[in-house]
Amino acid sequence: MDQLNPREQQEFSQIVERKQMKDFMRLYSSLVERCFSDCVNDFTSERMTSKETDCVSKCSEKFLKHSERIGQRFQEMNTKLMQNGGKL
Amino acid sequence: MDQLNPREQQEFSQIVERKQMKDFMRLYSSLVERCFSDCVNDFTSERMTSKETDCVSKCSEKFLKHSERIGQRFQEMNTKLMQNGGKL
Amino acid sequence: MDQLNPREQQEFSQIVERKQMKDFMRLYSSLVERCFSDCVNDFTSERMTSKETDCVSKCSEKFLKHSERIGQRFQEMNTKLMQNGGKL
Amino acid sequence: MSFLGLGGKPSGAAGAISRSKIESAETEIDTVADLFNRLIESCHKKCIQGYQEGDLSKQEGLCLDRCVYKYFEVNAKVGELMQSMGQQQFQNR
Amino acid sequence: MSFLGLGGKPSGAAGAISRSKIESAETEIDTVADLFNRLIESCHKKCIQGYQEGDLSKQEGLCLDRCVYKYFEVNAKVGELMQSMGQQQFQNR
Amino acid sequence: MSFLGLGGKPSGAAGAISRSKIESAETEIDTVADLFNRLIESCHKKCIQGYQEGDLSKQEGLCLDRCVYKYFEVNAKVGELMQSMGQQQFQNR
Repeated sequence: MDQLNPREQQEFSQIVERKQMKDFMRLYSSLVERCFSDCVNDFTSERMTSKETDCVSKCSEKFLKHSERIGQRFQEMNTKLMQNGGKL
Repeated sequence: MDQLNPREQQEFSQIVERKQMKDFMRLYSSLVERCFSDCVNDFTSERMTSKETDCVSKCSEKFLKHSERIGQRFQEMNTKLMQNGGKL
Repeated sequence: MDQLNPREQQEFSQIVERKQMKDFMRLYSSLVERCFSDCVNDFTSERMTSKETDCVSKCSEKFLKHSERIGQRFQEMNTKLMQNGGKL
Repeated sequence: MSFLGLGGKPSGAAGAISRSKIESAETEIDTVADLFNRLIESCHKKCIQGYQEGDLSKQEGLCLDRCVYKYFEVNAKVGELMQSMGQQQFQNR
Repeated sequence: MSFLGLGGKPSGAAGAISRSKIESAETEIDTVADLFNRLIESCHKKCIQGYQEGDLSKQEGLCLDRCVYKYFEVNAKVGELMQSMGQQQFQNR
Repeated sequence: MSFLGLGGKPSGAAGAISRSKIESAETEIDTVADLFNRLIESCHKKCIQGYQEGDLSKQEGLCLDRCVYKYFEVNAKVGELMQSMGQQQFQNR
């Protein structure tokens, strides 16, 4: 990456910013899909039951903590890989 | 969206057109995948059985009606959201 | 495709090259996901068991042979389709 | 169309093309399309019973209507939660 | 390569680059790649039994051949159905 | 960041923009993002038990740590296998 010259780096950082935006939207929509799928099962009414609402809250909170924890380990593994020249 | 100036709108509408084309292809290929997965289970021959062919027809028809109905509700919800300033 | 003029063909072949690179990365990562999902089930330790390692090897080998075989049939079907003007 | 609060920034010179404005408009429609595609998948799993008929049964149709409504409710709920968690994280710094 | 009937429009001036022609060529190869990827997934589910061996068994191999053929049949069938439904919709307007 | 050995080619003139260098940098971060997203999905399936609590249980947390580690092991293993198969194929020509 450090092989990019300053103008290339500038353009690249704009691309990265857009990708991060997209990644965030993707995380958001996959969270919605997962928690809907795992928590909502009553289609006799269009109102959420209190059980469903509670499940969606916990599912979302847990999913974010899940992603965060994996993010931490992921960073560590990447750092380790770079220090060891690609070996675990 | 109305904040785009005319030249931007022109370019944007070309982008939208291409995306709609891609979305249509995606709908088509996901329909094929779904109806194949749900209807075809006999691999003792390469010929479709009449039961499989019938299932594929009904599956496709149903999937398109399914998408259409969801599209209608989706539009209504979006309109409602815009009128209520983002609230359901 | 032959309707592209030389300059368009040149640009298009660059696009195709990038897409092939992406497709290869996609194949690779979907292989990893599949073999992880089908083979790794023991999370009492961070070390792979010998059974898991063996399963991953066979899973990978089989997946590549699987893709290759489908690729051959796919080519044949496409050729047939083109000769018959889009009919099977 | 400002479905997710992703509006363009105020316009620059009348005839110039702002790449970033077009791109944020693109992100917006991609987000809506993604939501729609996930709705199709999710509500198919929840509501479609089989393929005895090519028409939607009355029950399937009602289920789909409620499914879309509930999906939007979950979407809104998750949005609120993420905002409040984001604020909490910010306060803890 | 005109797999789905998406051909380019007749060429313009010899050396000029037509963005839209390149893009429709792109859409075409994306569609073929998407079909291929879905075939890989679908036929894996239908035919691959397990990983006792790294080689495909004879039965798995035969199943894959038929799976590809049947997938193309479904693809063609769905194409016909969508065309006839599209025409019906057009006539009902 | 040279996670998968996809480095850029040596830089050209100081101020010129090399499209292909930027694109290979893009491919690189896309690959990392794809790996991350698949990790999220795969480890959720393997480790998350339910939503009685919004917090990760101690057991779920440990499972996730090991899941990430093992996923990287499988990633490395598959990389080796593909390389050796690629070489074999090359020698058989």
